[in-house]
Amino acid sequence: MLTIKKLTKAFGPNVAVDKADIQIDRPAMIGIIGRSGAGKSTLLRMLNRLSDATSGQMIFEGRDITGLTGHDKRAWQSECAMIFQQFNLVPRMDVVSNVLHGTLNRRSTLTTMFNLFPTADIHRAIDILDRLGIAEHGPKRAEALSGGQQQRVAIARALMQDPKIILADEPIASLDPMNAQVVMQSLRRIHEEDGRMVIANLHTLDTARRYCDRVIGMRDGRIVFDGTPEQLTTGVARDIYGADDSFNEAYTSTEIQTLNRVPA
Amino acid sequence: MLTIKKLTKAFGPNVAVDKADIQIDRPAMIGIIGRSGAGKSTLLRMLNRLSDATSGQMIFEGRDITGLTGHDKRAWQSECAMIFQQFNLVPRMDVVSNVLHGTLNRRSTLTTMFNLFPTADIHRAIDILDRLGIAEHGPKRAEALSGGQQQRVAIARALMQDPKIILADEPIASLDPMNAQVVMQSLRRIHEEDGRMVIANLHTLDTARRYCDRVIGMRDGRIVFDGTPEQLTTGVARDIYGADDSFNEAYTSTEIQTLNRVPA
Amino acid sequence: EDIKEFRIGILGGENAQDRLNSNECLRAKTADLLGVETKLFAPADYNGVIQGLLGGTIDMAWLGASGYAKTFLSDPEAVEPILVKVNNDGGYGYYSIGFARKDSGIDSLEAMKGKVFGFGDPNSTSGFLIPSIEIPQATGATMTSGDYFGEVKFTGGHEQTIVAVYNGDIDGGVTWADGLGEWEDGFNSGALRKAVDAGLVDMNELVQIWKSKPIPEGPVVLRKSLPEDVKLKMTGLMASLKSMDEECAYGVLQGDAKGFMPITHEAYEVIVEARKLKSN
Amino acid sequence: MSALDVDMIPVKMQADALFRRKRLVSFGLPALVLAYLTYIFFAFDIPGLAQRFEVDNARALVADSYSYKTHVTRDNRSGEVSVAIEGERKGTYEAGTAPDWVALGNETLIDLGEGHVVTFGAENFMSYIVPGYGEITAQPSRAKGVDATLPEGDVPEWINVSRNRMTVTTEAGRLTVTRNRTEVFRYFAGWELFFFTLDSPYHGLGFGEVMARALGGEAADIWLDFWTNKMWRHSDVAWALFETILMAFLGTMGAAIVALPLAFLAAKNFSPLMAVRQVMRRFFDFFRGVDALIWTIVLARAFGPGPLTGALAILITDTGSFGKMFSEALENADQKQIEGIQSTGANPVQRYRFGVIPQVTPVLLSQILYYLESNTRSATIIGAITGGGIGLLLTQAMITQKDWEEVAYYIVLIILMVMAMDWFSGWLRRKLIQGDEGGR
Amino acid sequence: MADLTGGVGALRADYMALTRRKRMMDGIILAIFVALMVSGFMIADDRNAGGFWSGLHRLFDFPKEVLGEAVEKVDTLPAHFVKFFPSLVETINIAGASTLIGALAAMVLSLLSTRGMARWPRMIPVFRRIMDIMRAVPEIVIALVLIFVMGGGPVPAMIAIAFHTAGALGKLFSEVNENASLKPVEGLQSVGANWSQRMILGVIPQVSPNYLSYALLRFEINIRASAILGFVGAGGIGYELKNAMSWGKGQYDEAAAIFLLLFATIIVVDQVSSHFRDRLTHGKTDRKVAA
Ligand SMILES: Nc1ncnc2c1ncn2[C@@H]1O[C@H](COP(=O)(O)OP(=O)(O)OP(=O)(O)O)[C@@H](O)[C@H]1O
Ligand SMILES: Nc1ncnc2c1ncn2[C@@H]1O[C@H](COP(=O)(O)OP(=O)(O)OP(=O)(O)O)[C@@H](O)[C@H]1O
Ligand SMILES: [Mg+2]
Ligand SMILES: [Mg+2]
Repeated sequence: MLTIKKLTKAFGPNVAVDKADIQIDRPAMIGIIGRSGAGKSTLLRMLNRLSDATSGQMIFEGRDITGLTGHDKRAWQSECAMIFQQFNLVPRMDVVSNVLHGTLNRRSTLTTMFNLFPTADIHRAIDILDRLGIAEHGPKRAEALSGGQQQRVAIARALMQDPKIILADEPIASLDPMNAQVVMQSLRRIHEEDGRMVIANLHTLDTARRYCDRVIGMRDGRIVFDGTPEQLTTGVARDIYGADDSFNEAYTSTEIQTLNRVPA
Repeated sequence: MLTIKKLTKAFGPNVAVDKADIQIDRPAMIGIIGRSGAGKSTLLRMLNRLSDATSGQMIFEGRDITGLTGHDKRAWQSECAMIFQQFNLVPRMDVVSNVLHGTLNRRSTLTTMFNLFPTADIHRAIDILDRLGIAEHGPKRAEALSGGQQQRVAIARALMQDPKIILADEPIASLDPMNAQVVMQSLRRIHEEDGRMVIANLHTLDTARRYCDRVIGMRDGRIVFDGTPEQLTTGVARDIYGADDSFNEAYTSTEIQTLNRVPA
Repeated sequence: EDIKEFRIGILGGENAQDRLNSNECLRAKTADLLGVETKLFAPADYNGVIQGLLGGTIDMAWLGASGYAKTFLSDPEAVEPILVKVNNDGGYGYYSIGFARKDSGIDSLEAMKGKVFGFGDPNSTSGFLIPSIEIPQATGATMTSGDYFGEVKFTGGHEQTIVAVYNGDIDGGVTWADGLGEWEDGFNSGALRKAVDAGLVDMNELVQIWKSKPIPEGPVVLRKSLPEDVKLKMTGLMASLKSMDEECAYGVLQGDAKGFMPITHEAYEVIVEARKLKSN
Repeated sequence: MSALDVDMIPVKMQADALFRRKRLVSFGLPALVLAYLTYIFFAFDIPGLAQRFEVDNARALVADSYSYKTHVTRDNRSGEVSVAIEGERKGTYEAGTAPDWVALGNETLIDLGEGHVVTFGAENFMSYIVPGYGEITAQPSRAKGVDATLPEGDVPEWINVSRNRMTVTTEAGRLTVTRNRTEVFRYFAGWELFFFTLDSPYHGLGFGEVMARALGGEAADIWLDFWTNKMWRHSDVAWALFETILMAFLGTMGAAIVALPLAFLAAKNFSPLMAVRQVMRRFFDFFRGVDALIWTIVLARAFGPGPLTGALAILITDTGSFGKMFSEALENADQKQIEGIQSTGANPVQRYRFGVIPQVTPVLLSQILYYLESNTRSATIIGAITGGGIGLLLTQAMITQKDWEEVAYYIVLIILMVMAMDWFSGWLRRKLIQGDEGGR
Repeated sequence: MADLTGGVGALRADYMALTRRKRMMDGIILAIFVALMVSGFMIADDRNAGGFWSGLHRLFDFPKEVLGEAVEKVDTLPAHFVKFFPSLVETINIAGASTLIGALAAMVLSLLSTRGMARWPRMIPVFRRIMDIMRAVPEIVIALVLIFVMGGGPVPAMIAIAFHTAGALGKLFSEVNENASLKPVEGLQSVGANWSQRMILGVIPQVSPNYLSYALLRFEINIRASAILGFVGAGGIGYELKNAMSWGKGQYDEAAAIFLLLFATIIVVDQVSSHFRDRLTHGKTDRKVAA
């Protein structure tokens, strides 16, 4: 389904992603872990074609997406939704409009200029918001929402794209534990109910263990682990995070632990 | 030495200081406490003649200072230095210049216009800064200093005035416990070594108890307590702060408690 | 009382620097004669020089007749005319010429009825004052827009009028010419001739539709409050300029001319009256 | 699930309403703009304008701004032939001399290039051979006019002939014949005599040679010949540029000096009396509202034409602008610093000096420097109308409507001058505001 | 203790040296500035026809003359107001249309020249230079050239002012853009939105209040500019004012009437626009920038 071959990204002399090979056969929920600077974000941004690969190939359903440009590139982006750590919504616009932005690739500039989104789309946007439990905030400005709500708007926008893949770059890093749980559960549900592939960068081991079918570990741009959550032992984690024996898994998981203390 | 008689200040219908009577016979270190809005700042500001009294009298060393105007008023202000909660320095000017502002009253307008302070004054300013332990920051801009350092610059400016009285309006309210201690100790040392009168508004009981010879309590503009720190019992404090039985002294002293935990 | 400096104002029509340059010799002669520093000023329009004369910041200038009248009307004690330029034919007059584009079919004032008519500068004698009095006499109607002409405009100056007519922005306009020589050349001198020489217009494309009575050339004026001996010296200098220095006179007189001759205020009383008439 | 759908109906209707509103706005705004522009389109008679647009003028302007023409003129009364660059006296070749494409003699042969040849024959006769067309001849005389003979066929558009005048315009040049004169123009690219005029020994020398001579000790002469070039007057132009900048500088700085004390009177927190403040504000509005140009006219009576008048006009207008902006800056001044100074017994002047000036300096400085740049442009305009400086040169060159190369030159100079001032004021701003450690 | 005083001694010396240096720098800068001002004034005074001091007492001559006549014929003023109102409308229209067109162009130019938003990032310096040049050209230059090419009237003025406005606003707009968050833009990019969609939805909503505020400020400036261009034949109230003014005595009542109209307009627009600008940038620090 998705094949990544020797994908490399260099910023000058600095290699952010180093000959990454990933092979995914069926829609799965995949977590990518690794310490800061490991190249997680860079990998996802290349997949979404927000940045260009230095070398290597990405093939999705037989189609090479590495070198797409212009219209084709944008069409690919619309199939491959991205969710950001900082949500990247348009803060001054209302929630429904933000969700409708998911359809931009299908609409002409003129349509967007005059806000001519079809009523059907508007209704679908509200249905999606409802599915994520925030439909009643539809008319509010995005900036008026809490972080967790904003992230769900971002997910709604992604769903609005009706994508084959959802990429999520540390979707819960700016959220408090309560909201983090809601967002991760939403992503999981989308994966399970719609059968969409979800690839999420995560910075806590136990989130990855809890929600993902498969975990990929990166270190210094290279993929150093690829397996099921069960295979992700403390030893392996130590390897990924490049920590010595004093490594304590809790260092990477403050938030979910806190979550566990909060009455659900 | 300083006699305050029926001093009153009304802002419209609002009486901020209500017939205050205070009699001080020898240079002492006096703390004024009271909850927010009790009239502490207003009292000090009247003493420094930053604002005018509505009625009543202030007599210092036999001279009535209540009605001074123009040159006489400014001369009085130079004898009676004021230290503010927010330091009120000129942030863009260097520390020594800020200290030199203490001599403005003695210098002609023309020389000061061009920043021409006598070398002797500059040397004295640096000596004072040295006494307060911040001489090495002399050439820096005031804004580049930490809060505690800035407050010490303000004290240096006050000392530069060579005043008979130093008024301090909540001098440690914007400081962290470490800096608060340094500043209070500086004030105490000035009082003890130079024999200057110091009147300080304080918002924590234990600071007042620790550093002052005499404590005055204000409530709703009236003076409701005047005595030694020992006389300041919890009951009296409850009275000053207008609190009910649930009053806990700790409520007013978070900072110094923290201070006690810091290794001195 | 003595003067400390002498200031000469020069009117427009040519490149400012060229104007200053062609009068530079006059400046030098004046400085020699009077023994004081002499300066030239070339403001952009008539009004600049007139304000200078009125305010006492300019001592001598060569004005247009209408400009002189304006100065006189503002303050009769400000300046006095001393000399006037004499043409090669001995006269000291020139003409206001009305013209239009040939292909517009307009060949007379009658044909201009309902059309757009353009004046030059309001302070110009030939570009406004005289035509604004003589044309109504010819047409029997006022110059108000919509009365006889469809619209009446100021173009700002002679050059602009010519270009505006040539471009068809306006249907007809007035400008000045000496009335000598051939129409095809744009007469011997005047604004039309300059435009032809510059290659701006082709006179074949234009026709004359009106010509005024002779207009007196504007006077060289001196500020009245100047000391008598200064006035005398300057009058003498200007009057003998042509005989003293031909080249210099060519520059100062803006072309070939016989020289200057004395003139007094009386010669301009008609113009003053005309101007009074035009003030509301 | 269906209950949920029902729940959603009001939300959806709300959203529909929202989008209807948004659409109205997003259609309404552009529609308003469009309506206004349509109104302007007709109010300003743009269709009529398109008709009046003089392509020829535009072409002449553009062509002239990067090229020049040399006139070869025969006076048909005296028979004298003269050659002059741009037809100007100061560009005239000495009698008996001519550029190499003109052969003087009994017959004057003028080679316009590409086979175009004009001949001034005896008895005022002239002929023009146009390749691909034929020979045009004319015999101007007082009696018979121009008397032109053209090749067979229709008269082409580029020939305009009447009894008394003929004009021929080709790519190679232009010819006009009237009874009095026969004149040929040949066009060349570049700005004529930009460096040296004809009478200079350095005219026509290559750059290398001039440099070599300069090194050979003639530098001063070369510079003098260039600097006093009669055609381009580099020294006068430089002086005019200086005068323009001088007006801007004096006006801006003078205004700042005048406005600062007045701004205190107009600031809420410093003005002694409400009435004083109101009066000051209205004064500022007045000074600002009347444009500098109108002040120039008012001042011209008192001070006459010249740069001082322009500078004073800018000074007056900007006193209004600065007064307003400074007093706003003062109103935003931090009261705490002032109180700190006041508490030491400082008098009011000292209070302003130390409590106010240091904190408003960066704001004021940056505003003053912004204005310095913008006033350079204003000074150009003021100069154009009365004052002097480069603006006057520009408008005058434009009014004569022939020296477009000079116009182009002045425009380039003005743009460079304004950009230089922009850069300079930006540099100074960065320098002064970041670099004043310790404040002043 | 001796050590300590030695330390203070060193500090004193350092500080004195610093102070001396600063005083000297201040002194030099002040001296240069004063010298520039004084010599500049003297040069200007010398180059002027009339001197400053000798002309000072005549400062009010001209206003007196104008006002004298205006007061004398005060009953004609209302008629003049009516007569010149259409010209005033034309002047306002020139300003309005040119601000509108200039602002639209400035918007595009500024987006094209802001890092992170530019359509062609390599062209950023090119668009910046274009804006610099557009800003540097005084309106009158373009107006005069256009008047030559297409005759007098409002259009040359409109084009000239719009041209300059595009450059001036473009610079201000791009400063605004630089402070705008790029996050929404990236978010829109990730859904496959094209450039214009990213700009319209991601940038414009963030920056429009500031844009509007600057455009209003520019409108004030442009009213004045369009009145001035009337002086060189570009129509509108400036043309009428110039004719009345330069005719002189006899039409000063007209000049006064036109002047009052123009002045009132400027004040009204100024007040209204500063009111709206205050509201638009409410709470934010409004950096007023020169023309
Ligand atoms: N635009 C860029 N220019 C230069 N270097 C970059 C850029 N973006 C990322 N890098 C570098 O690439 C490497 C990988 O960065 P990346 O953001 O992908 O890491 P990450 O695993 O997402 O880390 P984090 O958890 O902090 O987000 C880092 O060394 C980073 O400094
Ligand atoms: N300038 C003023 N105008 C009107 N009322 C004022 C003014 N300054 C103080 N007051 C009022 O006077 C009363 C006393 O104020 P003051 O600042 O002296 O209290 P305080 O004891 O210093 O309180 P805090 O601890 O909050 O500083 C308050 O009710 C306050 O609202
Ligand atoms: Mg990352
Ligand atoms: Mg207080």
